[in-house]
Amino acid sequence: MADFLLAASGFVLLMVAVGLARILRGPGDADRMMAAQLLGTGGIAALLLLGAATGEDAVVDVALTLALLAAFASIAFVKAARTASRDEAATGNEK
Amino acid sequence: MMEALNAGLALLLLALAVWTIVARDAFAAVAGFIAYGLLLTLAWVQLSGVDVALTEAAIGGGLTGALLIGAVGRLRDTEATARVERPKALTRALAALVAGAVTVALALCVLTLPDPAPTLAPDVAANIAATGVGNPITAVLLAFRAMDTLLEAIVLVFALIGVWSLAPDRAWGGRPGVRHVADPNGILAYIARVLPPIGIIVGMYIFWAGADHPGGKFQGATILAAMWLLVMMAGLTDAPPISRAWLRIGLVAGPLVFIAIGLAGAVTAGAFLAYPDGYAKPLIIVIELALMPTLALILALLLVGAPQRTIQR
Amino acid sequence: MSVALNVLTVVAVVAGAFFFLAGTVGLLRFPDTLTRLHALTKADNLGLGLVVLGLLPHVGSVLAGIKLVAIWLLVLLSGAVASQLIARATRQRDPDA
Amino acid sequence: MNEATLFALCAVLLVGAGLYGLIVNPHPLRKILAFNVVGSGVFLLLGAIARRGAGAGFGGDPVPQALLITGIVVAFSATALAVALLLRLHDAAGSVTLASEVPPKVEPDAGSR
Repeated sequence: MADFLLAASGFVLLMVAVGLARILRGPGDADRMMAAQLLGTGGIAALLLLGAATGEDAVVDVALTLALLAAFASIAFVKAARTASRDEAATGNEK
Repeated sequence: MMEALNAGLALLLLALAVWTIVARDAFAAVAGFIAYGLLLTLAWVQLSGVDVALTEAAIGGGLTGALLIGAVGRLRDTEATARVERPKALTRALAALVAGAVTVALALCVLTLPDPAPTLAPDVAANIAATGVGNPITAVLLAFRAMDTLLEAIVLVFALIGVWSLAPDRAWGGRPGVRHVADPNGILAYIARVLPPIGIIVGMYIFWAGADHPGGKFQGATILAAMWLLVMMAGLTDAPPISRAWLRIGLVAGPLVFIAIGLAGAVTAGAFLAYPDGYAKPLIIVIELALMPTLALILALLLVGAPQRTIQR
Repeated sequence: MSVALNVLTVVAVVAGAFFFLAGTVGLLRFPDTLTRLHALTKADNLGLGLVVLGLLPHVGSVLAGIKLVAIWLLVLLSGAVASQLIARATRQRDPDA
Repeated sequence: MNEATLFALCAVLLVGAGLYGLIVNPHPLRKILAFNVVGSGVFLLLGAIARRGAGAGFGGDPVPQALLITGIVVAFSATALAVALLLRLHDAAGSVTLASEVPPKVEPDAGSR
């Protein structure tokens, strides 16, 4: 069972990595904002599977912290992207 | 299986670090850095450092990411200018040479580390019973190396004083950072009302679990700080003016309690920061309870930044 | 009994992994930001939910089980909000998207 | 190769990559970012050393692990101070260049995005 959970953890991580390679390239900020979202969820899933495989119970607390802080980071991202686009509009450089 | 997973994790970390450095756009670089911080959390779990993983999850990805992305938003107009300053090929080659040399030297050190490795783990195991706490990291942070933790709290206060001292004269004493405006009935305001109660419970739980399981005041305080910042970002509240007396008292209360208990130890137990026999655990809890609000305030306000809004006198 | 629970774990985790795969394929193949956002949120909410479901039989205590479900609910909530905000930012920048 | 050696070598490469970025990237914010990569490399190296010191029932030596927690928090405060300095420089000077001669201002749209 442990090996199966480890393999699943590795698979989820691989999927996240491929997805990251796509969205970090852009083209827009919105795609990049998804990076935090994607890694938040995928990272939590990989972490939980890893914790179950190794029998480390405290990993669930790490995942809980990650869930809260990844949400916070995503929202900070959107706010920052908005600030930037408002500045561009103000200086007449909006694309 | 485990080896393959670890190797993949290490490769992914390296790829994201390289992306953070070579990405053309600062926004993309910071997006990569946040992903990097989240992955580092997994690496800490693999290295049996669950306490460190908790800290990294809270600070590395969350708070540092929000801090940097906020700065990117405000510095967007400077990026094109900086691109022109890109150093010449010769400078880049020299930089690569220096970085490569440092890497090789460090790698040689890593490969010649002594075996068996020196460790303090048996000493911690032998003395942990005297502290009454079950988590060895908490025992190190608040009993064996309490001086480090005290100085760290003072460093944080100094860092905040440093940030505040960048305020222009016209804004001194006023509210720090920018005023966030958002639709009070919008989705951002909604999440800022729903998430903080959950976050406060989780933060207190992580703090309380720290006595016997991974967790503790830093991680708990970071979660509380993030929740407060979320409410600020949604425009539901504003940062307090830095001249408020309650704020300034709150910022020094934690370190002062710590120092007072340390001095009391000098009288009753014979050394600064020593705990009398049998009182170690209650004293550790008092110190942690006093430090946590201070840490939450400082971490949040460090992220908010210097006062910059002109105050009407 | 434990065999049945193990089968549940394997089935749920494999299904969860499949949704992560589907999400990644969506990210790679879909043509624009809003459709990619759609692929991402569907995949990771269902994917994580199924992984959590699969791990539930293995937790040691009721508290740990509650925490697992709480993690999923938190991710659902924040994922829904973040994708709303991202989609709105995209529309404001480019109303035709 | 065990996980301590693997992540120690990964950490060494992170330090190298961060150092290169610190020297080469002209934008101060990117330098702060690169410095954080160097910092996390150093932390990871210390974490690998802590893992090597596992014993007495602990998965890693708790003393360096506690140092790491302190280090991560202090690194955050240093980053916050650096970012605040940078934003103040931007407000005061209108640019954030570190060059001794101020280059001509380039319109943000000059580069393709």
